[in-house]
Amino acid sequence: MLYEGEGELLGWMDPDEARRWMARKPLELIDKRMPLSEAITRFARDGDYFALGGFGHVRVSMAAIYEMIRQRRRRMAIAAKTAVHDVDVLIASGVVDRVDCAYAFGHELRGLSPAGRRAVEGGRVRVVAEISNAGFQWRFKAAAMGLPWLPTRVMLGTDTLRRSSARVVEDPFTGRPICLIPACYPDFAVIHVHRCDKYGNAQIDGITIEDVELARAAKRLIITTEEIIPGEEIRRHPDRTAIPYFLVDAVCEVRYGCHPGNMPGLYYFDEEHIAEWLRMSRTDEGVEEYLDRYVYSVEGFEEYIQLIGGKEKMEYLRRLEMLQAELRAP
Amino acid sequence: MLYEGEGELLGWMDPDEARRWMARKPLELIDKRMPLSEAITRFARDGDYFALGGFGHVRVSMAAIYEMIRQRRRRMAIAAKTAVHDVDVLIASGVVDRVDCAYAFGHELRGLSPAGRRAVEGGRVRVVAEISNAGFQWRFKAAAMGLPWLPTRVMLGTDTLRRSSARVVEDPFTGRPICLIPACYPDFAVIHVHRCDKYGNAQIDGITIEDVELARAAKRLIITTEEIIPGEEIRRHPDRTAIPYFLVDAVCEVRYGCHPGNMPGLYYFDEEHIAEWLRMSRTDEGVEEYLDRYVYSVEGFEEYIQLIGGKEKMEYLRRLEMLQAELRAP
Amino acid sequence: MSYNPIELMACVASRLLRDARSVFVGTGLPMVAAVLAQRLHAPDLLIVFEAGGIGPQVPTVPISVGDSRTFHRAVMATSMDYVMSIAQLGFVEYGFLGAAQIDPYGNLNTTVIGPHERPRVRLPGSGGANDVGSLCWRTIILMRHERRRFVESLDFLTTPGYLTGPGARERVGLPADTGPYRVITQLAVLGFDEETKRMKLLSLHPGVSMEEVMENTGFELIIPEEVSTTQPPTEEELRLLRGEIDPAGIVIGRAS
Amino acid sequence: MSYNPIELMACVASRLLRDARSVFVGTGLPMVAAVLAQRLHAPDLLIVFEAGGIGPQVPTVPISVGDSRTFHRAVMATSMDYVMSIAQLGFVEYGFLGAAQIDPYGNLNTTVIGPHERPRVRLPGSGGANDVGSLCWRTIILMRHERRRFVESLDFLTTPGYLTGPGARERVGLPADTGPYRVITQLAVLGFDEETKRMKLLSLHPGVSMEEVMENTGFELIIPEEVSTTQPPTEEELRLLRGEIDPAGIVIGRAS
Repeated sequence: MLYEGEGELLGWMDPDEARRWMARKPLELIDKRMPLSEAITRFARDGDYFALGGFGHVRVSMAAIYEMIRQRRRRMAIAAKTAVHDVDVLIASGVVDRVDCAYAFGHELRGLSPAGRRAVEGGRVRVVAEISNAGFQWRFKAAAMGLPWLPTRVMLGTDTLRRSSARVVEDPFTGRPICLIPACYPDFAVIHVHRCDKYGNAQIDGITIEDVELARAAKRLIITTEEIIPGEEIRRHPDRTAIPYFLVDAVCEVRYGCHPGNMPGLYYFDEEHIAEWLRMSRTDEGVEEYLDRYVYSVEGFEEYIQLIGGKEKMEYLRRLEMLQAELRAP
Repeated sequence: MLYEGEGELLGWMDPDEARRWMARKPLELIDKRMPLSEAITRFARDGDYFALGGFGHVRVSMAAIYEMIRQRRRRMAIAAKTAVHDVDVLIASGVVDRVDCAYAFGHELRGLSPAGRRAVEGGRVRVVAEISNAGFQWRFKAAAMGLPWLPTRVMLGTDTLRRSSARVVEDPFTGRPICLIPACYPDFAVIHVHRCDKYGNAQIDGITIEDVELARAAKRLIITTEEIIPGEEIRRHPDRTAIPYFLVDAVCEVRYGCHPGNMPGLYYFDEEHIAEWLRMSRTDEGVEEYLDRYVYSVEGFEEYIQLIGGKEKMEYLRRLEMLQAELRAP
Repeated sequence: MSYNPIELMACVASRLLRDARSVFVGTGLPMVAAVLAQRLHAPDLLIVFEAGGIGPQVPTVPISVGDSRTFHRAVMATSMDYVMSIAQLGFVEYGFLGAAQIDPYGNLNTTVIGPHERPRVRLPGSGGANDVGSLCWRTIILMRHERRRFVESLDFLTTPGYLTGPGARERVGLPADTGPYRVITQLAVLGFDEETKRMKLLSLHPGVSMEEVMENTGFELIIPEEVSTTQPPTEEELRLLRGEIDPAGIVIGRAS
Repeated sequence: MSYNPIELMACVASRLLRDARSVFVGTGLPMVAAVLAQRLHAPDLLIVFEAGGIGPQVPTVPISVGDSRTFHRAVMATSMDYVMSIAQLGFVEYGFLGAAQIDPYGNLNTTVIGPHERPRVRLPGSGGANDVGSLCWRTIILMRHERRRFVESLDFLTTPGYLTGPGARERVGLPADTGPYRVITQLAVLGFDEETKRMKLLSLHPGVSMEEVMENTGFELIIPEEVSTTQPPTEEELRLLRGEIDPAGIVIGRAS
């Protein structure tokens, strides 16, 4: 071995141990529908290391995140693949205290995240390892393939490598150094999809990002879906299945479940709401106010959608997505 | 290194060399349509190491194979991923003299291949390396990922490993042996698809087998297609694109191009024709007769389709595929 | 009700498949056995094909492991990478294998008879066999019981059984706790001794003698004190096999 | 025609992009530069987004690298694995990067200011930057030219430039013949010296003095004998930028 990263290795399992875990997943075609609150209660536990499907504000299960906050999960570690609003509210609400980081504390074009930054700079939250985006998805890919690691040519020569959990060896074919990225099996993952059947067979429209891999890597998998469709529909187009049922532990129907994010083909970003969060999260008091208003004082996601503007707002976001309306950038 | 397979390593390139090759591929959206004869003349050369998309008798570009035989290519080596009729006629006709073998010399349920076996047992054709099916597609996957190799847990402890080009090292994460499968970049590949546009953006219905990987691994790529569709259609459903245009060197429209194989959704196996080949190929004379009748004495694939039964036969095979006719098993 | 050896093998194989588990199937007999299991006692048995078909509702027996029947009304039609990856990850419990030669440890040869460079008989090679034998939890081997096939030493070790005995699979890096589970022939059902990992007789098919099995086995077989008789096919099994699963007799042959 | 520094940077960046090559773009300025290049001189420039969008016809400037605009009428909507794999395989020529800090070798910091354990400023981390900086043939860095950003020594080396100098990238195992190509700031265009791989001034933007650049650079810059003046935006470029590509001024700001 030429080099060993100093980052904390979260989520790794020996491949034999991973095989034993996966072999216990039930293969029955059983109805896995349940309320999101039940899925979070059963499958998302204090102290867990978890990952969310999607990318940035796109196709991320915000409904599951709000539910975790509502249930006051604590001491969790997040796989911050490309985390923005998700990690920000999870940190601000005290759910997450460790970040395994490819990208976090930023809202892409919208700037940095005041709440997330405050927590890290104040020492309340620790970044336990750094990695790159490609590296993170290859961690899931390694897991999805039942491998201990995958080789890659990224990260070499940098502090990102030094703070990662990757290792460098001499490549026995080329004689040059190559970076081995350890597999990552999160305790659970939540992936938001366009549609799935009651067993969990899921379809995703557009880019799949790293979710085809993450679905196999997760030890427990919650699917939130815009819509539940008959199993017949799945079997009519089996080449459209992105996630097969036997990976899935819970199926939760949550329309608009990634608001204020973008659900490709259905609704675009709610920039007004994101801006509201970025504004309010400048202070701890603002964070509390936001969480009280949108999370703690509501029963569930449907009520939240009413609060952020209901049908009218979602219709505007749909028209925005379909390029039928102008973006009202705040 | 714990172990090094004795098999001949065909198709490997140093990843830096592979990068240089791929960087020279043109990225223009240019019309790549051409007659199959021209594509074979330009991109399939004597001595080349090549691979064919599909699996067994399924979605394999038989049209390209017959054209290679017609153009009397020689001294070629084939990546026999799961090769049946393809490798059999290519060996029998003298095109292929080396086989890089996961599966060959058999016709699955239909028994062994008389012609292919004769050639190997008689010493006219050499099997230069053994590998497993998963191993072969991971060789393409390694290439598709720009890596020198991929780790895997297959082949260990067997003569398949001994006769392969794989190597075994001690896994720096688990401390146990792990098998490294070298990348494979064939000189060219031919992949038969359901439809593509004139630039080469291709869609495949049903299972993709290993073609999404092979398409990226091939140094030159010929697409044969049942149908050419407008680029507009591709852009309407970009998540259906299995092969993007910039990997493709030639686009050849060849309806029924995988006869006597199965083109999922379009036509089923022509068991009568396969049986005819298996019967005739029992002797060298029979092989000559077959090739004369179906390859050398015809201009191209359309004429061949006439010979095997034309529209009527293809309509029967379509109905068979759609489960509207009974299989006439010979 | 009379039956032929292939029908018996199909029935024995199907009974081994537990419900709500997964199985890698090839064409032919394994396919027939898996569908029979689904119809009788394992409706939620998940059938997986190496070329990418997962959980199909096969309308007729597929001819190829990759043909359109293998993903007909499937749960997922994907790639070999996907399927082999989930097998490597431990999702596939059973795998069916055939072979030209088997040794006492369940190692298999499907590559060559004679020397590799210039074989007396060239066979297809591994195909997916090595993958199935490496990655599934339990493999079930279906083959003809003949002395030249049940050999002390293989001409070529294509697919790993227990290799050289206890712990050998783990030592070379294969997944833990995996290996051959049963060998089903036209004469008997065999398993593997827990301690030595050598092949062991489990049951004789009806009408088959111990001597017949030993005569057709080219190595020393472990014979336990009690050897049972294989349950013959039931009427229900035969009715399904002949009437619904393989009416054309492509795999099971025409009624014996 | 007057213009603001962002508009100038967009124009300079766009001119670097050759036709029929590929470019990894992020949101914001890189996106605007790439679309400008497509409209003007590089109609066949292939735009690639790390989240999976390849060759889109973007209707409006995407807000996220993964939003639905990034695969609008695209050639392919796929996965990050696919896109990063083809980048690793050498298919992506250009990559755009930004940073909080840059050093003389073009190494970048987007992770922390101050110590990693308890940073003074926590930045987002690598994101796709390390991947772009590792795998593209040529990276183009767009950032503000300030003394605290152009530093001799980074607080954290997130993304590789030329590391410690000639041959260093190859020695650590990064792909051969890759590395930073240009740095475009609001003051100047910079490149890297062939021999030392250290940053070199190439052209000053109109109205910017050599002193101003040196004052805003915290390390010794190579100053060649001839330093040209950056071509200001043409009317055509400005018309496209303001009228068609970013009419709302989300990236380029409202007309200066």
